[in-house]
Amino acid sequence: MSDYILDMRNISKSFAGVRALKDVSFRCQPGRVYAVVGENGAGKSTLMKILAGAYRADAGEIFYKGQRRDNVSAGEVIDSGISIIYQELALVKQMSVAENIFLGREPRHAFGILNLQELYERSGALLKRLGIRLDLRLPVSELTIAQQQLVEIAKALSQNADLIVMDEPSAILAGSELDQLFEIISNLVSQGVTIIYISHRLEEVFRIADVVTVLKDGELVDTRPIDQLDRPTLVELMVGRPMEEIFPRTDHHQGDLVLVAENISTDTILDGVSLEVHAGEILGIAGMVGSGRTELARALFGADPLTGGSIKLVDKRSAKWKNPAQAIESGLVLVPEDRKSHGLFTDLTVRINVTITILSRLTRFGVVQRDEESEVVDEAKQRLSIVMASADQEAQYLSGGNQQKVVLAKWLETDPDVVILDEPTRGVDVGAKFEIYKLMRQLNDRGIAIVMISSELPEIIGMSDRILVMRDGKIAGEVPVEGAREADIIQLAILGQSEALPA
Amino acid sequence: MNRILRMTLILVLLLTASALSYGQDDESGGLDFEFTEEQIEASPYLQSVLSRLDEVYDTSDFAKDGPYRIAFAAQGTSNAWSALMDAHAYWYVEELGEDVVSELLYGDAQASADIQVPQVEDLLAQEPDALILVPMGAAALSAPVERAMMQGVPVILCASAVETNNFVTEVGTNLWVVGASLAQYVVDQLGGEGNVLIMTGIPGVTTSDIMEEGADAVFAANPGINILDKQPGFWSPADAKGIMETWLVQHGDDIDAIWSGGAQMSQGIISAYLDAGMDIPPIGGGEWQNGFLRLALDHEIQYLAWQYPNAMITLCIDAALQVLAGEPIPRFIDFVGKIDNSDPFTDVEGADYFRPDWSDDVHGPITMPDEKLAELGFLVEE
Amino acid sequence: MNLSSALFGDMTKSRALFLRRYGPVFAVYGFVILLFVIGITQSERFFTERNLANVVRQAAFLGIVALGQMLVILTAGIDLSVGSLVKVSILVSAIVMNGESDNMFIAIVATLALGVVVGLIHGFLINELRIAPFIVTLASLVILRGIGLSISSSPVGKASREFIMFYVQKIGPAPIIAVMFGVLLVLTALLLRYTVFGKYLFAIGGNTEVAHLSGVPVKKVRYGVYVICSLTASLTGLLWLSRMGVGDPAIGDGIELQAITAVIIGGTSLFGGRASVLGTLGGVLLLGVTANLLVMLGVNQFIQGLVQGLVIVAAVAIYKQEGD
Amino acid sequence: MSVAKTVESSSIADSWRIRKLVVDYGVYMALALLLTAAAFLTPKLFQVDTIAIVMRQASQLGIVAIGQTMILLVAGLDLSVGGVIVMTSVAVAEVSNGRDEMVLPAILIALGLGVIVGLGNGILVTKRRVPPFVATLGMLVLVQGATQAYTRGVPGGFVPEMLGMVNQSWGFLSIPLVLWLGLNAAFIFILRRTAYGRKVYAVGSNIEAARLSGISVDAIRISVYIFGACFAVISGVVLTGYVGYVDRFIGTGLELDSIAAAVVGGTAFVGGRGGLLGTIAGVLIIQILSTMAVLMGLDVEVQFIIKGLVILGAVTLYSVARVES
Repeated sequence: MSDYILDMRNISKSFAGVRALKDVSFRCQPGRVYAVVGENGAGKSTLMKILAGAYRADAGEIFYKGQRRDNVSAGEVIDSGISIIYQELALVKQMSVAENIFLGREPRHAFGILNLQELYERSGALLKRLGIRLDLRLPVSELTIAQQQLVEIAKALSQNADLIVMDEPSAILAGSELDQLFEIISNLVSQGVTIIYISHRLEEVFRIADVVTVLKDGELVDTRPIDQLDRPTLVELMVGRPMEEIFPRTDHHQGDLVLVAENISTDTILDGVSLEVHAGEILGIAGMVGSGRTELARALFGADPLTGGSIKLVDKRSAKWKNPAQAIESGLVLVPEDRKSHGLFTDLTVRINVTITILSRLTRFGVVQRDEESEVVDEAKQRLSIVMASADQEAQYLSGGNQQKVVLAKWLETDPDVVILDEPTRGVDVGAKFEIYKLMRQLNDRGIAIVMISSELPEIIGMSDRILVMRDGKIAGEVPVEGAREADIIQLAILGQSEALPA
Repeated sequence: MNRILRMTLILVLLLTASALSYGQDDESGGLDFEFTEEQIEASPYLQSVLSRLDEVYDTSDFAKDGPYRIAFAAQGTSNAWSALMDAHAYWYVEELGEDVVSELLYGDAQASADIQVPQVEDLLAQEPDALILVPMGAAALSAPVERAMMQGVPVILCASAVETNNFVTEVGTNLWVVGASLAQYVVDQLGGEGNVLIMTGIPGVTTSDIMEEGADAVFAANPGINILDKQPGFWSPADAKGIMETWLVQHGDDIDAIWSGGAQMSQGIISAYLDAGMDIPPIGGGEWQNGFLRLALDHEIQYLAWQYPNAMITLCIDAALQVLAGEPIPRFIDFVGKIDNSDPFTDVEGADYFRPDWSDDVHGPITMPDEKLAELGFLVEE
Repeated sequence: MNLSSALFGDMTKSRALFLRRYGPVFAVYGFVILLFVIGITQSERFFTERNLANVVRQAAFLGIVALGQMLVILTAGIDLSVGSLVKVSILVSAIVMNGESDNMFIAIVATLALGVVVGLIHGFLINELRIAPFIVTLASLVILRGIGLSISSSPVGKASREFIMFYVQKIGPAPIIAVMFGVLLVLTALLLRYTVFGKYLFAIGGNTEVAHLSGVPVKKVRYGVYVICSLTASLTGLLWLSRMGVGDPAIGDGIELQAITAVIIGGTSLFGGRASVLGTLGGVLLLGVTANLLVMLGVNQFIQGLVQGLVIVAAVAIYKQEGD
Repeated sequence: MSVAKTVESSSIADSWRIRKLVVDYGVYMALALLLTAAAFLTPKLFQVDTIAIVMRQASQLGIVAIGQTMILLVAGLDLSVGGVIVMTSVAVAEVSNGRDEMVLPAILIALGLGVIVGLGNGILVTKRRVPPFVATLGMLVLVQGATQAYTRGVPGGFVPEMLGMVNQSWGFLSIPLVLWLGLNAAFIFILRRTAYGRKVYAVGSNIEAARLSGISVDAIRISVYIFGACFAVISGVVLTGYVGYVDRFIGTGLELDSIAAAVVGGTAFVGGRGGLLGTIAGVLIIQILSTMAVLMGLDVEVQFIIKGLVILGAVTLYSVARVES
């Protein structure tokens, strides 16, 4: 019929009265890489979940390999040769690497008895093909995030997939991990596999995609071959307005010393980290996933206990803290990496979400003062331009971007001196990214110090006033901002030394 | 030779004496009740009890020399009645002395058949000379009892029966007659005409079910009696009170009398009446339980109380010793008449039974000395 | 340069991992051994063939339900209805058997069929109506108790002669029921380790969403596991009938709580995804030997309850559970 | 085109609104339905005396259910309340020994013991991460064992007559009812309007987010278990006065009934959702059903079956309504 392996026509879908997709068509030819881009809430994930059989479309048709399919189960989708690597990694943490790779399609003898020999042989072969060494019997919970992602890819390969969907695979990878991923992708494509690649990172899109589809507010904006696009055009398609500058630069000066950490260690991974943070600056912290960046953030915040060293704030509110409550009290906050699961109370109202950190300020004899509370929420709404029906709306009914803003608002309400942002733009679309960067600069202007942890090197280089690179739970070195190159940072992050890479 | 002759003579004398004494007890003890043929025919329980009253068990196979190790599978410390039974057991064994009973092996069933069945197995593994069992389920404990007998351990049932007939003897009372007597009391109070409510114990528990059977039989035989309602009160004063409150709203002054399967429930019933400020009709059902008596005395309640003395355990221990001595023993031993003050009584004699120095939960009659009660903390300082 | 070693470091975690995984199991067995030592030194009748036979036979009664319960808990579910189902099974099997050998087969089939039906109903409510297993089985506990009472509130029916004899039969020194439990124990271990179904139980308990997206037939597996759990309850009902000879509704209340306690003491996580057959056996033995010893040692009757409570609390508090 | 779009989207929104209506008000509708049925089946239910009785009995369950609801809100569970109630009953009788002037000290001592039990539950759940089901089950066995060891089977002392005042009614008002409503009013206010209440919901909704928001998560969870035990003590005092006598069956089954009441009232089993208003309705449904059963002379087995079906029915309604929301 056609040479399209996948043809999704006029797909529509709503949740709880909220439209997620309207009349979206999308199709792929074999052996090419299709990028799907769009802001948060544009409908990318919904579209893919419909493809995966996890959701049912309200309207529209799906043809796969020329055949129409309705209401197929997740298992049938996989059997037909479609594999999906989700943003939230789809692995069962308690199960072993090999068991995860073949979950749902275990090699078996009669009577549902596992063929363990084949299981281990085949999964071993797959990992070898990907060029990685892993103990096949190790539970996935013992792996790093990057390793888990590779297990996911092995899982997709094991399914003999003709079509692999990767939902923001790069969000959790950095530097060389990403290179490895791209290598694997081009390898697969050359074998005739179709890749659908969902990402926020435009550099990656331009690096690997053949065709780009842009979604916005649940509707299809355009589908174009990559060679008919350039960055500004793509950004304009996604955001709906032109964007001149991604990283807002302002002149600023480094203020007084506010936070000093000396030689801190934890029983997680941190091993003698020292750093200083000044008022009004952004301290960027780069490093591989698993290098101890998130652990550093948690330790600074008092979320994990220190086994050595000390942390103190230098100004008037100077105090020691042993837990997040005391840290917040002292003027230091952490905006966690995984905002949805570590930041938002989805069941509760926006009002409660925004004011939960400052209850002591809003209460008299423990009773919340409604008027003052409403003022705070209104102000936050204005400042961060949060779009919501009312302050008593449950947070789960907000769009993704607005949920992020609610979480940010919650932390900023505490009037902190130091803000630690762990992956501030992870999973955030271009438009919202820009807003977050602007906000960070505004905070700087108010004299607030920011510690920014990021896997996105352009972001690190574009936003930081100083850059520290971590490796194996230690500070591997500092990279001067002026003229910083991504290669320098990767070099430090992998090898722990700042010599030039051998050519 | 002379010695053997003398021993035989003594044994014969003893046997005759004991046989005679049981014959006397049969006439004086127990509630007087005339059964109809149909009633006996309809009740396997009655058939069993009546036949066993006359049956004598030849225990010669169990005869052995003391001192004895006796296993006691008790209901446990789960309520005051059974806790006092345990106290009596320990006291009585102490009284008998170590050369009679060297060890009392104890199992606490926490009032549950699920726990008691394996517990009996554990007790039997210790190879006791005899097993005294307060069964928590008539059928559940049947097989363990049979296995004990197979193993050569004589079983004395205490307070309740099991389904099997393969045991040595049972100490207790005719529960059918108890239920029937309480019903007869109600009928007599009403002159054969009136509206009656029935509150039973826990459905499924033998004691409760058999009493209910007896009551049903008597009420059925009196066409003037109208049963307004019947609900289980789970032997709980709280449940009983809750149900009685609702009944009072529903039937109010129509209620002429109440049949109750236990003193705790009677307390709940009385309490509901007191709250409602209504006159309390005659209650067929109460026990020598100090809390109930206090309430009944204070409010001049008319009642018939039956008795189920925890002190019957002393009879069970006596029976075990008798079995181990190889003496023949009747297969059903009614405690009434063998334990002082264990006859049924009404409000007329109630004041004589009440003991101000006992805590509410104490069930009489107590055969232990007061010092023992005080030592265990069951006495109240006024 | 060796990129992957830079990325992944070395793999020397396995010893710590081993300890983390099996530490609790060791602790439970340590406890059990301690009780054995106390038993052997303090009572000459504890370490006799007879008493040990008792201990293992009693372990079988709790253990069989605990195995079913463990599988359900492994999927992050729970089954509170097993006690009531044991009760109903006893009554049904006793009534159908009615003392006749000829009826034995049909009675066994009918009782097990009852288990299948109850399990299917649980599966339906949990799968199709998406009600939390706790609530489903709580409701079913109440309903089955009502059904049990309406079948009969007094002892009813009768086991056949052979069926009663089954309880005391032995294979070598071991009671046949204990052997049966041992076989089920091994089968369950094999099921978890070597079958697809077993792996799916882990997958569903570990992450239902992931399992679903990976093509695991989540609903079917759930139906299966609730049926198995109900079957263990029906089977236990049959064993009780063999133990008692007559159907007695007095049996069954609270078995679920004991089984769940044993499973948790054995290191299975109530949050799902982790289970240990060996641990469950340890939990069953710990509870069983404690009860046995209380009788054997003639512990003061007033503190028996206290001792049991302390053992349970200490056993569950001994290690931290994963997840939150 | 634009008209069609509005129509379509509004019909979707309608079904969503209906579902939300069911989740938010379903239990009240069910209560109304039950009362309508009662008007035909058991009109006696609507007499002042009956209402007074129903309310007094509902209060016993209702007070326990307040604590149970709060514990469910933090994704917990408390099976130990039955044990705490018996312990209270024993403590009141032993300490006061029938003397009215000792009622207050006796209650305070019982509350102190309750705090210890609640603390034990909380510590097991938070510091040792024992699942609430098992932790509170273990505590139940422990509390029962301790009570038995202390009383040696026979609780000494008497229940003071003063406690009998819980049995008085003025119209349909009674002390237990006032206590129940008062505690509800107080805790509805606390849960909705105070920092503490916010934190309870936050912990139940997302424990990790709550921890990072600077909430002392463990302290909140422990406090809720302590409240739970204290409510059990209060209910125990009311029950003791109600019965006028120490009984070991007192409070049996209240743990499961209170969980059922909360869940029927819409409090989610996973925490963070629901509240006390729904629980009040849940308690009333359960109590009215059992009173109706007695009024209608239903067999106890039928009562069991109806109770189970009501729990299932209510929860099915919620789960169907909450799908995809």
